[in-house]
Amino acid sequence: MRKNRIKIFTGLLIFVLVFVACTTAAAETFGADETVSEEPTAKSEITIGLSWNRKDLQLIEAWEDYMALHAKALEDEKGVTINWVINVADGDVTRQASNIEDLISQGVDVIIARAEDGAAICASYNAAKEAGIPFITFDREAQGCTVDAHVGADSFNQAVSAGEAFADLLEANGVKGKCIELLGDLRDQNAVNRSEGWAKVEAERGAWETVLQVPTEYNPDIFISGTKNGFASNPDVNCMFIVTDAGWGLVQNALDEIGKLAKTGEEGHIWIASQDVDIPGYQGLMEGYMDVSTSYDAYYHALEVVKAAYTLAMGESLENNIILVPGRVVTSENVRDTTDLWARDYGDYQE
Amino acid sequence: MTKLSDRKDLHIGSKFIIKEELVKHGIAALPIIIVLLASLIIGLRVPNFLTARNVINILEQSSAIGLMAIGLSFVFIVGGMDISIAANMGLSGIVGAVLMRIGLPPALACVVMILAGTLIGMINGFAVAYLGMIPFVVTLSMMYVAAGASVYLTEATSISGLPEIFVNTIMMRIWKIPLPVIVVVIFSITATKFMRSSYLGRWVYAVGTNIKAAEIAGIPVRGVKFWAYALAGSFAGLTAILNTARLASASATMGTSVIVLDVASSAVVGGVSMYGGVGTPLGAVIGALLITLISNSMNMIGVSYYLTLVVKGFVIIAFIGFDYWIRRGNE
Amino acid sequence: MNNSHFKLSMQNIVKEFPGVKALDKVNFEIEQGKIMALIGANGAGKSTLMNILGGIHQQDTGEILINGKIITIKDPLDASKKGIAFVHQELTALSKLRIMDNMLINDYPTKLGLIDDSEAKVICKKILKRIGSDLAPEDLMEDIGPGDQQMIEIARALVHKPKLILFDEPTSSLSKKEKDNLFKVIKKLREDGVAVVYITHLLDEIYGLCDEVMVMRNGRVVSSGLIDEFPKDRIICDLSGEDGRKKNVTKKSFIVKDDVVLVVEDLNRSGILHDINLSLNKGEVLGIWGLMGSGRTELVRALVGLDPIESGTIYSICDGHKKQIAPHDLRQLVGLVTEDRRNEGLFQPMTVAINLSIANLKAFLGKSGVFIDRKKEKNEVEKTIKKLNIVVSSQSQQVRTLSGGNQQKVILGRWLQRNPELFFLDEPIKGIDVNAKAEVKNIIHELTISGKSILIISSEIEELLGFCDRYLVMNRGSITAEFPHTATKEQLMEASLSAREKGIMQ
Amino acid sequence: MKNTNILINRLLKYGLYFALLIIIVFFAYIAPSFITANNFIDMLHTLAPNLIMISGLAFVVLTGAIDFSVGSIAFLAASIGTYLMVVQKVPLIITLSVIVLSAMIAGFLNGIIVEVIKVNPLITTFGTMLAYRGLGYMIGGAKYTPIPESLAQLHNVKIGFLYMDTAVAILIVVILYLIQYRTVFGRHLMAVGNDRENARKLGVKTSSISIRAFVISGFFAGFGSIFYMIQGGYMTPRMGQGLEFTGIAIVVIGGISLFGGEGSILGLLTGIFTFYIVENGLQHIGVSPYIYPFLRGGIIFLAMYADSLKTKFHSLRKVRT
Repeated sequence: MRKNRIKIFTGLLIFVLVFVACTTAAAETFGADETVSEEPTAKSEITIGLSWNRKDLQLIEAWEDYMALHAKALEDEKGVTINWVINVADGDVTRQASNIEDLISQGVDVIIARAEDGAAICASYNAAKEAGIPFITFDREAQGCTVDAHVGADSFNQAVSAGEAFADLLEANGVKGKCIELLGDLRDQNAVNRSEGWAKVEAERGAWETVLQVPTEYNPDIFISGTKNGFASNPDVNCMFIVTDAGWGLVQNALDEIGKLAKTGEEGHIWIASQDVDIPGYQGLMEGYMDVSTSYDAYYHALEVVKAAYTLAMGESLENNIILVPGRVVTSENVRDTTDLWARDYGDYQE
Repeated sequence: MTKLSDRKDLHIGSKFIIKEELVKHGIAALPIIIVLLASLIIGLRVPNFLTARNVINILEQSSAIGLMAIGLSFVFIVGGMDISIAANMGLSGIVGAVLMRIGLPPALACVVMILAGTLIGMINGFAVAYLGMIPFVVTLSMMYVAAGASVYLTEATSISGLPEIFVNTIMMRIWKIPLPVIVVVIFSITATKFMRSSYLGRWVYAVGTNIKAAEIAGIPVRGVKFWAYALAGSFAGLTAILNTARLASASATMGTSVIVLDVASSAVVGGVSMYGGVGTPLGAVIGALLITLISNSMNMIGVSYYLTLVVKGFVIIAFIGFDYWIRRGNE
Repeated sequence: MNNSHFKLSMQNIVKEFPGVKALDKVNFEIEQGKIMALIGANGAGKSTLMNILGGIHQQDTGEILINGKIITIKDPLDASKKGIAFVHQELTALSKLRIMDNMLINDYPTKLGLIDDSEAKVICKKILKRIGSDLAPEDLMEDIGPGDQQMIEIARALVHKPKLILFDEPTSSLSKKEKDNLFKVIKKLREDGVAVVYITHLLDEIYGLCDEVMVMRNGRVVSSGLIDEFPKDRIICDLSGEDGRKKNVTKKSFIVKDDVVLVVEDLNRSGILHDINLSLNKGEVLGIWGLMGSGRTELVRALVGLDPIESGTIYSICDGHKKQIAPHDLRQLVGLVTEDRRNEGLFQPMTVAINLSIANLKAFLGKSGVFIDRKKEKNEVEKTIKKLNIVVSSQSQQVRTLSGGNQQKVILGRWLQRNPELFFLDEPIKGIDVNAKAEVKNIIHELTISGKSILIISSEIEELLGFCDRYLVMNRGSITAEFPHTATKEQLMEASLSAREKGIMQ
Repeated sequence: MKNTNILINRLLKYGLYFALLIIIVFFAYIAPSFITANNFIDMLHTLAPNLIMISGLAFVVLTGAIDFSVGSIAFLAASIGTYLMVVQKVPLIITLSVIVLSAMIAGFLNGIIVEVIKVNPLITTFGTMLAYRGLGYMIGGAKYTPIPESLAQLHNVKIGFLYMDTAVAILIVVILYLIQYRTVFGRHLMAVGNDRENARKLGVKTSSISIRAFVISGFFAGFGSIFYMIQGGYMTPRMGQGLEFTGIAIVVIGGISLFGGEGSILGLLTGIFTFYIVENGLQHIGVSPYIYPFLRGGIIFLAMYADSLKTKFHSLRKVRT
């Protein structure tokens, strides 16, 4: 028995050492000392807590980097040091709640959160309010509570503006559109807004009718099969609305395989409207297969949110606490001279 | 079957001796020691980690997984599996939330949530115990059905605007300790007591250890299985109450499939054998604590999310492997 | 070594397991063309000895010689390379694979990397023919009966053309016919110049089959020699270390008045049980005798609802009035001991205490009505352990660490605590050593004195003789004869055999 | 007795096909466009990469174990691959072999943890599922990386009327079928899954067999990821997500028992077909999107229920006679 005790004990040590070694190593490699904040006393230094709902998108990488970029600029300008504490909820609502609680207990000066769930984020907001920490929702709005500030794209109007531009385009070319709509993940409020914005323009302008809606859940093979099946079941389709042009590559291949891939102006061109100007979308526009997309301006989102965060952290108040960055309509014509497209900076664009 | 039972022997044998010891001390000592040591060491490295707030935080965060782990431990001990427990939690929460929205008094809604969870658990139990379906298969498909139903019911939007009183009561703090934490503590202790020293609990262990012998010994094997699953379901329902209150809303994203694996590994880390007959609910809860601790400490240290995944994955494996190593040492 | 005269000997083999000295300086010798019976009570060390030959264990000291050359046997594969084949007692069947796969799992004939099934079939057919079995190699293992599966085990052993075959109680799951057939096979092997070691409990089998006998007890060789020098009673007393016959418990008084407590009418299960009618009296021991596969075990299982029944009614009579009862409910009234102690009786990894009290937990409930009053339980368990003098270190000893006899007592003790009126005992004394047998039978005896009714099955006919108040002879799933307690072995045997003919005529 | 057993077995076996037929007829009735040859060819095209990815998983399940990490292995391997060919501009052949190799190593690690450290497969592969995905992100970030044209253009190469990846997938299934039934390894695989302990007693090297199964599982995960990228033209950050459960669901629907040792690799085809035909059919008839997951769940439940009846039937037969 004693022998076992010893064995258990030694084993225990080994395990704990392994465990701590991992975390320590982690801490060192990823600059724990920068990110971990001291209690905020002097305002010469502020700590921003950032809670991502998930991090499996390049866009989020882009946001994060731009934020750091703007923060640096701000540091030089205002002479404060800005620390970041960042965590990710892996697409799990409850975990995001936990993560934000973690941020609160770390005593950050302000919290930025991209909500996995617009309604659930309110609980976290209340928790932050209790702790007296200003709370900013980023990209995805809170539903059922008004947080200290919201910064994001206006996903509804973004869709509308893209829709308008698209309608103009169709009318200019005298085309009556019959469209397939590839929906996003229906649990994502943004995706729903986009669909609604699209529907709004359809109703008002009547430049096209949507003959089929395919929910992709952002699942790649549905982007492909959805497109193909759509055309199979409605051969006379001549336009598409794609919830995000991150999926353009898939759609492009799908079209190619059913021989429907043609550039603007070419015979049998399928008119494509989309959103985001993500890396594939950027490529699509540059090559002239896609017609319209509204840029999802990570650069400006980041700029705005950092500004807002700084102001709130400094205890000042914003004059306007809902900051919506209007997407810029990008078409295959103007794409080359549109500036600050994150897709250009992050994509490995191949001519 | 032989395959399982043989590996079971290999698992339980000495483990059971340990259990007998632990029964005296009343807890799965190993994980708890590790939890303490690890948190101590991290605490030394990271400010704000051992603050009262964060400790309570960790407890509160682990409460949801903990409750489900209790439920799952019944199923594990009876020698089964429940993949659907998280999806079940999500669906029950949604049902409850919907009813509250249309004006059902919160108290009743809570009861409904538990009932809903239990009902789904019963369906699982029925399929396993009386139709003789394979637990993993039954619950896996139940997971799909429940998740699907959640999306359908909510049209994928989240149901918010639940009555203040509901949220406030559930999230109430007693001497700074959140109600959920207290609930988990109470349930883990009573459940463990129930499993260890009630005759029903004995039956569960017996069925999980050797179902044939249990049948010969006149134990109502099917009933035991059935109720184990039903019980797991009701704990899913209970968790639903906590989560809907904590998020002040319910949505289809609440019961993502990843959670199941968290819960399962909590139970296993807490010394509940997947092969049946071994472990206690309390152990499962402590396991949940350990799992939560991993994510929390990673957050506090500020490790990149990507690395967190890697560390978490390997820590879980390392723990189980190490646990086995010790048990083998006992043989 | 194929052409040379095969001769294997083991010298001063010592093997210790934690706590026990399983083998203590054992010498053993066998040569080709001989069949040796290896006899010993459980824990006598015969299996350990054979496991060493089979490469499952390695000896601590001592050496093994084949034709004078010292050899070492690393593992089972190595053993079979050296010409030693092992037919285990428990089946090692791969139920979902075909017979041929079960036989050739390590020796598939291949053609350019792919298995040559037709070739494999031919090989299997040949071997199956040799042991007089007409099974089709491509049948699934799970579709053939346990007897046939046993035959496959033997067939597998023959694949490597072994020089020495070890049979570990091969007949335990064979029907009479299969058994005779097996003996033919073994004898034929002897002619082919194979050496055979035959481990068994059933003394009857060895006469007329074996040439030599070796009796072991407590890890030592007690005696060995030619079969002719070993009349049965000598073996028995060598086995038990004392005169076994004294131990053989017989009832003093036999009851004849019928005070029926259980009646079974026209019980049927197609292909297995036909029109079973029987009644059980208060305080009587009803012995059911029948050859392997005669349906005796199935009868008991059907009575308590472990196997389905298609027709038939069961009545239980308590104080006068007779009421019909479903098998499942009957199980609640019966102390049931099944043949398969290891898998169906015990909770191996659990403690003795839990194993003893599991069937009777409700008796230990405290005021709460749910929770167990540990003190009460402990005392009750203690009592039982004393009463049956079960040898345990403590109540919390794992039951799987007990000897066969003690395990059996634990199972009986479980039911004594529950204290039902009826006991169904299927092979209660199978595979436990002579002393334990006596003790178990004493327990049963006491039960009857206190008015319990017992239905007992045993394949060891002498054990039943003089112990039962009544005998039912079963064959082919039907009860074919009934005898009073005065029945003799010859009568029973004769009945079961003539019944067999009758069965064939039907 | 035996014959009736077999008969009932057959019924249960073909029950699934029958159900499948009904589903097809139903969709065909509602949406004629569904039943066109093109649609089916396209369906086969889209499901091919996933089929390849999980084909190895089937072997693991046959040994009675489970592998949740398939999706993550695919992702990890692909990340390494894209890093090499896009960032480092490493020649294609080398890259592809590295992808496959790294995937095999990942699988091997699973096997080692399960067989040597003796961690329950479910927990092991859950752990590695997280870990591998994490590693993948650390290497490649989470971007949509366009793969080199030389590789991307393969996406609509056709062999006969089938797309290349479909052909490859079918070829792989056939090869695996041969391995399962016509090689010693395959038989040992079944033996291990059927009854590990007895297999060991018979001298089958159980540990090495199941480790090899994990390696194979890894191999095909990696191999599949290549076709996945070819089909999309991009390396996507969500590659293989959710495959941990769908993969197993497909395998089980294909009639490969989770107890191991039962079922044929060919079942994979039925399994994945059932899975996708629902998806595809629903797209054709265009019902409310919200009901997709629910219907899908329902179908999976039914399919699995049919399978379990089969297993239950087997266990019934084991009642000693």
